[in-house]
Amino acid sequence: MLILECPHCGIRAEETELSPGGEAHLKRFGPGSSDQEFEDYMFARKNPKGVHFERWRHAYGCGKWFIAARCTATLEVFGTYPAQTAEPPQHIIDAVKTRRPGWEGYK
Amino acid sequence: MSTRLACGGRLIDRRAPRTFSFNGKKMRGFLGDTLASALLANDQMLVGRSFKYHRPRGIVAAGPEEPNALVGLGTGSRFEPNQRVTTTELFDGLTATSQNHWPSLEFDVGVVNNYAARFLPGGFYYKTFIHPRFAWKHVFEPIIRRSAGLGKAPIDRDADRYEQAYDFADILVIGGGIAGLQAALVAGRSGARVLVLEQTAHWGGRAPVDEVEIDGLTAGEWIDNAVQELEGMENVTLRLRTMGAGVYDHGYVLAEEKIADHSPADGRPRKRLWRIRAAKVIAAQGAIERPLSFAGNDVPGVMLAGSVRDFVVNHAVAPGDRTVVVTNNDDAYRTAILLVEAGLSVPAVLDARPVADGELPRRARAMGIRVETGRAIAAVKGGKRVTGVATCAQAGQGAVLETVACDSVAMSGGWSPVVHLWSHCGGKLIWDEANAHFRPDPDRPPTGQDGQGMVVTAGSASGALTADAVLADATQAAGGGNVPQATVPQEAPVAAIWVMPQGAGPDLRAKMWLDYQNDVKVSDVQLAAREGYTSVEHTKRYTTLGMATDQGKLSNINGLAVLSQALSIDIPQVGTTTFRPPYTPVTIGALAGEARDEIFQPLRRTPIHEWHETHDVEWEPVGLWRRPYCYRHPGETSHQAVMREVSNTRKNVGLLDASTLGKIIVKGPDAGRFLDMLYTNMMSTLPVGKCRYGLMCNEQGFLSDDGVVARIDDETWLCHTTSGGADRIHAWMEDWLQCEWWDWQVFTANVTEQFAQVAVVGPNARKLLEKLGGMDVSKETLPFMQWQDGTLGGFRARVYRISFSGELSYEIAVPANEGRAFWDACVAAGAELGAMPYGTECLHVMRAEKGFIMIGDETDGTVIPQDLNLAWAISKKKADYLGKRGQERAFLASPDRWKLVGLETLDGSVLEDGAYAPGEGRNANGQRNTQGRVTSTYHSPTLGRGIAMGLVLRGPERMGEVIEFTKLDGTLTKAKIVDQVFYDKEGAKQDV
Amino acid sequence: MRRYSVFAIAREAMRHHTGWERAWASPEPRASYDVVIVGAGGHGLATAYYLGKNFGITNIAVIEKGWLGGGNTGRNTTIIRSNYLQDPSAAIYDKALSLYENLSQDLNYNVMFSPRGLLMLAQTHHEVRGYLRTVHANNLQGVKTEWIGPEKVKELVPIINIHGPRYPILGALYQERGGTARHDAVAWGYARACSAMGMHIIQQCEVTGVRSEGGQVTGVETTKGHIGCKKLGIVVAGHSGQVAAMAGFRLPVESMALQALVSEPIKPCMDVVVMANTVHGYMSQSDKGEMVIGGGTDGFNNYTQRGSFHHIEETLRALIETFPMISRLKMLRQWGGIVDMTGDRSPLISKTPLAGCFINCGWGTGGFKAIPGSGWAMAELVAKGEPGPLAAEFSIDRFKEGRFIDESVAAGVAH
Amino acid sequence: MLFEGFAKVADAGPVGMITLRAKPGAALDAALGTVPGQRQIAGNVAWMSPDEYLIFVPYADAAAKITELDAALVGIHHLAVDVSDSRAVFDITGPKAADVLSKLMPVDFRTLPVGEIRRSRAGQVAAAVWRHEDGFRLFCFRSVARYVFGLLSHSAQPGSEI
Repeated sequence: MLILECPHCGIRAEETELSPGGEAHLKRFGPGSSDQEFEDYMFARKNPKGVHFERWRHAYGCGKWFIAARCTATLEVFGTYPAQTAEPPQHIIDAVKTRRPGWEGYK
Repeated sequence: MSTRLACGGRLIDRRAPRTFSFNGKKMRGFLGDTLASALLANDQMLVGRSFKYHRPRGIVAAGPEEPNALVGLGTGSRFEPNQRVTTTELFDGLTATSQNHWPSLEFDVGVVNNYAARFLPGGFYYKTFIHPRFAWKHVFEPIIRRSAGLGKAPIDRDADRYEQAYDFADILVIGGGIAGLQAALVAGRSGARVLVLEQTAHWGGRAPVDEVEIDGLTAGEWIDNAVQELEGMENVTLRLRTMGAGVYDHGYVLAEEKIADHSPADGRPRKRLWRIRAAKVIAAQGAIERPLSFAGNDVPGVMLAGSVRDFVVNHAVAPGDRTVVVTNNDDAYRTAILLVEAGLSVPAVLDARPVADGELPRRARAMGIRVETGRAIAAVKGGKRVTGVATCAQAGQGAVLETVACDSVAMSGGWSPVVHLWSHCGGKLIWDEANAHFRPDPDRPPTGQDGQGMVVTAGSASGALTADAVLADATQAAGGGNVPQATVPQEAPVAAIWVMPQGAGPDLRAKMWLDYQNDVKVSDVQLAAREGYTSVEHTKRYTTLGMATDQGKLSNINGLAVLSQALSIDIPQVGTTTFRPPYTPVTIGALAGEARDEIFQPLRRTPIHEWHETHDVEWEPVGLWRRPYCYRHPGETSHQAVMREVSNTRKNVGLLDASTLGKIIVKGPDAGRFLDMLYTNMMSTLPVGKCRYGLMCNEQGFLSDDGVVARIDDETWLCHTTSGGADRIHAWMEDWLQCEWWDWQVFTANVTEQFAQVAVVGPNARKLLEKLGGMDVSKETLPFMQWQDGTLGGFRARVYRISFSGELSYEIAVPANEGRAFWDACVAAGAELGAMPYGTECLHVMRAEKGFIMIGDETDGTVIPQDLNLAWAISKKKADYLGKRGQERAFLASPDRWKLVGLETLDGSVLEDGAYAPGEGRNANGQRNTQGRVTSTYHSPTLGRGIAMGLVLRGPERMGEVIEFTKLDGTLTKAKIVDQVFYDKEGAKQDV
Repeated sequence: MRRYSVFAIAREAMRHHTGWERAWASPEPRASYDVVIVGAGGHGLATAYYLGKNFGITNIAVIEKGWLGGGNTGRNTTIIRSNYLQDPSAAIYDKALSLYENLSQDLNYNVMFSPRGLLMLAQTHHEVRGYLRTVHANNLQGVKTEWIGPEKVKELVPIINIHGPRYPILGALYQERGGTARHDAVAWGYARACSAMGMHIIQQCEVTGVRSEGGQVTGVETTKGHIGCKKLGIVVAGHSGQVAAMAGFRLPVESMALQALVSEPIKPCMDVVVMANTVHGYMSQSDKGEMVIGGGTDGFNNYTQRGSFHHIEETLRALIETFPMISRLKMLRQWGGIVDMTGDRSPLISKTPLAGCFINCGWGTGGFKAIPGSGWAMAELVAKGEPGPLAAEFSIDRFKEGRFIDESVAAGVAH
Repeated sequence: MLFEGFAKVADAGPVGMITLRAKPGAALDAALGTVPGQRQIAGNVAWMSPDEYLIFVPYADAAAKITELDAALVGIHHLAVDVSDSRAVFDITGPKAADVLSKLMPVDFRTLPVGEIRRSRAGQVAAAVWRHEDGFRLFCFRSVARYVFGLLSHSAQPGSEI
C-alpha cells in the first residue's frame, strides 16, 4: 500500500487514490517508425528489479499525472516529479544515486 | 479436576454471573471470564478433536496461540465456526458447540484414524490413492474432505454489520503490556501522535500475572497509573480489543477491533477494521511460550505453564488439583510456586536441565516443592484427561523411573518473541543462542517509503524476557528516557531442549505433537527430512506443520529445532518460513467493511432512474450504471417487451434515457489538432453547429470507443463516448495532454453528469418535440447531423439530430436537475403519439437492423476499424493518429482479416450468440478451423426474421455465399453473407 | 525409484517409516549438461521431465535459486481448466488438462488432481454472450464445455446467491473436467520423476550470468560456479526479465504482484471451483477445508511478493455478495506472488535472439493449470530447436506482427 | 436526504458550481479577484489542481457567472463550464462529524485545516471535502449521491461512534 506524494497538489496520496500508468519516459513512435521501434515502444519494458521510473495519476485527487522514482524490490521511493518532462530531473537522479550508489544510471 | 478457586481472579467480577451453554449443557461463569476460563471452571477439560487423528484435545494456552480449543459460536445468522475459546469473552447466553467429531465429542468414530496413525504418516496421501484413477475423485478425496475441515460452514446471511476506519499516527504501538505502555508513555511525553492497540480487553499483559514490581508499585498499580497518564494526553489514543493484524508497505497497518463480539445484536457494528498509516510502528506483542515435545503432550490437561498462571491469577481457575510442572527454564517455577500458594498440589517439578539453582528454583525448593533435575516425561497417562506422568531421565531413551499421579501438566519449553509484525514486510530475524529463540535483528528492519526502518520491537517481542529488560528495551524503542525499575529474580538460562527424552525412540517420537491442530508429530518432521523435503518450506508443506489456524504460533520453533537436528545443521541455517498476515485470523465480513447490500458497490443512477424503477423496468448493469434493458408490461416476456419496443419506435415514437452517454468538452487553440490525433477521422474540419461520428483507437490500432462529436464553437468540441467509456476516455485524453503533448493548449472537462439526455426516436419524434414547443426542430432549421441550443417545453435544451436507430431521431440534453421533469414532459406529450420508453436491448436490435456497430459486440479489443468496413471514418489525409502505426503491422494490414458482414439464415431463424463458422479441415493441434463468427444476432421484428452481423474471413468479398454456423446442440445453421444494413439502406428515414 | 503404493506404506509402517528414500537427490553440479533449465518450478521441472520422457534427453540440470516449487507453483490457487477462447490457448491448456488427468499415475505421485468441475459465472448480458462464444469455440476445439442456467448453478453451488441483488447470476460457463490439484505435489512429483531419470535438480543455486559464443549459448554462471550447456531453457516466472537481460535481450513482460488468501478450514460446503469475473473474485475449497480465494493484480511493477491489500478487500466484498455465508469466516493467511504479464497476457514459449536459448514465461495469472502442457511444448521446442504446434503461436515475434492471443476478449480472465 | 445518527448527514440542496480551467497568471487574478493557493479555498473559489478551480455561486447565477468569466478571460486559453447539476453536496455536522468521514476517506481529519479542500475517495467513489464551523461539507458526483448518502448514514449509525 504505497504512499506517493503528488508533486502537483502536495498530497501524500495513498495507493487507492492513485492509478498506475506503467513505465515512464517512453518515446512515442508513430507512422514512419520501423517495426522494431514500434514494438519496443509498445511492449519492451525495462521491468527492472530495482530503480524504476513509472507513471502515476492522482486519479482521486487533482487528476494530474506524475512520475515516481521507486525501487521495485524494496518499494523505497526516491522522489516524484511532474510528468511534463522527457527525462528524470537532476535532483531525482541525485537522490537515487545517494541512496543507491551502485545504480547504473537512468539510460 | 479443573475448578474455580474460592478467592482471587483479578479480571472476573463474582457479583456478575453469566450463564452460557457448551454442547447444550448449561454452565456458569462470571463477567471477565474468557470462554476458556469458564469452561475450565466447569471442569470441561475435553473441548475438541484434532484435525487428522481426531484425538481428544483440551485447552493448552490462554491466548491467541491456542491450537485446540476452537468451537462453533452462536446460532443461525450469527453462527461462527472455529472461534478460539481463549480469546472469546464470556457473555450471557453464549452458545458454544465443539467441532470436528461424529457422533459426539466424547465418542468420536473418527478416532480410528488415531489407531491407524502408523499408516498415516506425514505426506502419506502423496504416496497412495494413486490407483485406480477414478478412486481419488470418487472415493478417497471425499473421505479426506469430510474428515478434515474443522468447524461447520455457516449457512445464513450474516446478521451483523461491519465497518472500517482510517487512522494516522506518528507512532503506532501494538501491544498494551508493560512494554507497549512504557513505549507509549515515552512517545506520548515527547508530543508525538501515538496510537496504542491491545488485542484483549485489558491493559498490562502478563506483568500482573507474573507479580512484577515496578518502581516500588505492584504491576497492577503501575499499569493503572500508566493508563491514566496516557488517557490524559491529547496526543495519545488507546484502543482495547484491537488486534494488530498485519504490517504492510509504507507503514500501512491493518487492525481488527472487536466492538460487539461480546454483546451480540446490541445494534453496534460487530467489528471495525482499522487501516492505519504510521510513520513508525512499535511492535510490543510480547512472547509466546513453547510446549515441550514428549509423548502424550497433547492429552487434555497438558497446558503451557504460563497459561496455567494466567487462568489462576486472572480468573481464579485451577486447571487441576495436582499439577506436574515440566520445564527447561526457570520461568515455569513461577507456576509451581503460584499453585502451591493457591493451596493446590505440585507433586513434582521435572526440570530437564542438569542443574536448577536460580532464584526461583531455590524459592520453590524452600517451599517444599519437589524439584527433579535432569528429568523428563516419558509418557503422559490418560486418554481424555491426564491421570499421571511417567518420568524418565532426559539423557536416556525413556526408561520409566516412576509414575507420578496428577490431573494436569504445566509445561514450558521457553519463550519465543512474537515476530510476526516485524516480519510481514521483510524484517529479518537472528537466532539468539542464549535464549534459544529467533528474535528481530535490529540491524535489518522492514523498510518503509524512505528506505529507513519502519518497525521497531519493544519488550519481549525484542527477546527481552524479564521485566527490567522489557522496560529498558521499550524505553529505548520509543526514543529513550528514564527507565522504570522493575524488581526481578535472577533467572538461569533456558536449555535448548526440544525433545524429551533426548534419546526417544520412534514409538515415543510418534506420540510427540508439534502442531496440535494439524496433528504433526516429531516423527513426521523427521520423515520429511529423511525424504529430502529439507527446505523449511518443504517440510512445512509436506507435513502441514504450522499451517493450522494458529499459524504455527506454538509449533514453529519446535518444528525447526527438530528439523535442524534431523539434518544435523544449526537452527539458523534452517531458517524460518515466511510470516504472512494476519497475526490472528480476521473476519472476512470486517474486511469487506460497509460494502454490502445497497452500498456494496456504487450504483450510478441517472436523473431519470426513479421513473424507470416504477415503470416495469428490467435492469441491465452497464459498468456501475444500471440501464433499462426493457420495460416489461404485465404478462410479457423480456423478448416480447423488446419486440414491442422496437415495433413501436419504428411505427410511432420511442423514448430512451441516454443520460449515461459520455460527454466530454474539449476546448482550446489546439483542440482541433488534438482531436485529429485522438479520432481516426478528421475533427478539426467539422463546422460549428455540426455533428460527426468518430472512432477512437488505442495505440495498438484496436478500436476502443466511438461516438458523435459536435462542434460547439470555434475552439470547443463536445465528444460523446459510450456509456461505459466516459471516464476511461476522459482519462485517456488527459493522459495524452499531460504526458505527451503538454505544450498543446487544450482543456477538457467531463460533463457527463451535468446533463440528462433523452433520445426521442421514431416517425413521430418531431411531432412530440413540436408539442413541447419552443424551438424550430424542422428539417430545414435543424437538419440531420446538426445540433442547436434552445428551449423545449420551457427547458433549456441542446438538441442533436443524430440517429442510432435509422429513424428520425433527436437527442436532447437538459441540465440534470431538470432531467426527470423533462422526461415526464416527453412522456406526457408523447402519450397521444404512441410514445413508449425503450431499453438497451431495443436499442441494440434497432442499431443491428441498421448495421451500426456496437463497441463491445462488434469489437472485442482485437478488431480494427478496417475490419468493420469503417474505412470511410479513417482519414487518409492525416499523417498520424493514435493507432495508425499499430494498424500498419503485418497481421493487422493483412488482406486475410475477418471482416464485418451481414448474415441471414436461410430458414429465417436467429443465429446463436457467439456462434462460429467452421472452415475446412483442422489445424495442427487437431482443432476445427474457423472462418468467422457472429458478433450480434437478433430477431428483427421489423423484418420478421433473424438478422446478424459477423466477422468473416474476407467477408465483404463473399457476398451471397452461404456458410454454416455452429449451434450448441452440435448441429449447424446455414446463413448467407449479405450487406450488414438490413433496414432502410438508403438512410431515408433518419434524414426527414 | 521405489514405487509409492499403499503396500509400500504398510511395509514401511512396520519399521517406523525409516526405509523411505529421498524423493529427489541433491547433487553438486557437473561441469556441463546437454540442457540446463533455469527455474525448478512446475514449468521448469515439467520441461525437464518431458525432455526425458518424450525425447530421451536426461543429461539435464534444473537450477533453482531457492527451493524447488517455491515460486508461483507454491503460491497459486490451484485452478485447472481449459475453457479458453482462442485456439492456441485452448490447445495448450487442454493438453495440460489431459496430462493432469493421468499425472498421478504417470509420476507415481498423487498430485491430488480433482476434476470437481469449474464454473465461470455470467452476471451481465455481455458476459453471457462472451461465454456462449467460448462454448461455441470450445466445441470446435474439442474442449467439452457447456452453458448452464442459474438453476443448475445453484444446484452445483448451493451456497451461491443467484438473485443478486446487484449482479444476479444469469448462467455460467461450465467445464466438468476442470478442477484443482495440490500445487506443491505437482512440483514434487515432477522433481522426483526427473531425479529418478538421473537429472540433476540443483537448489540454492542462483544464475548470475549467461555465457555465449558467436551468438550461441554455452552455459550459465551461477553461485555454484560455471555450468556449461548446449541448450538453455529459461523458465523463471516473475524474474524472466532479469535472466533475459543476462542473456542480452528484452522481453515484452512486466512483473507484478498477484495475491491470494485462504480462510480457516470448514467442513465441505462447495464442491466446485467458481470464478466470478464481473466482480473479480474466484473461490474453491481445498481438501483441508480452507476456502481458497484469488484476488487481483497490482497495476505496477513489484518484486516483493506482497501486493497491495486493497485488492483483497475488493475481492472479498464481491465474494460476500455472491456467497453471503463467507462473511463470518475468517481470513487465515494471505500472500502474494510475482507474475509475468505480457502485452496480450498470453505466454511466451519461444526461441530467443540467442541461439540455443529458449524462453518459457508470461503465464500471467494462469500458469499453474498449464504446467504439464507448457512443459510438454517447451520440451519439444528445446529438443527440436523449433516449436511444435502447441508452442508455435506463442512465439515472441507475434508482438511485432500485432498477432495477439488475447483471452480477455471473452470477458474471461486467465486465473 | 437526511440522516441523524451520532452526526447529522444532510443533503445541502442545489449549489452553483463552475469548473474553471486556466493557468495561473495576471488574467486569472483579474478574473477571479482572489486566486487561492494550493488546495485552498479563498472566498468562493477552491483550488482543484494547478490549472483548475471550482467557483461556488448561487445555483441560479451559474450561467451569468460563466458569461462574466468568459468575458474577463477573452483571449486567454481557458474553459469555464457549469457543473452545478453534476454534483451532489452533503453537510456532515455535529461534534463527531470527522468520525463519520474517517470511516470512508483515507484522510487525516485531525490535521485537515479549515480553508483547505481535500480531494480524495469516499468508499469507492471520488469526493472532495472541507471543514467548516459545524462539521464538513462533501461533494461527489450526482450519479452516486445515493451511494454516498448510504455510506455516510451507515457510518453515522448511533452506537458506531469511534
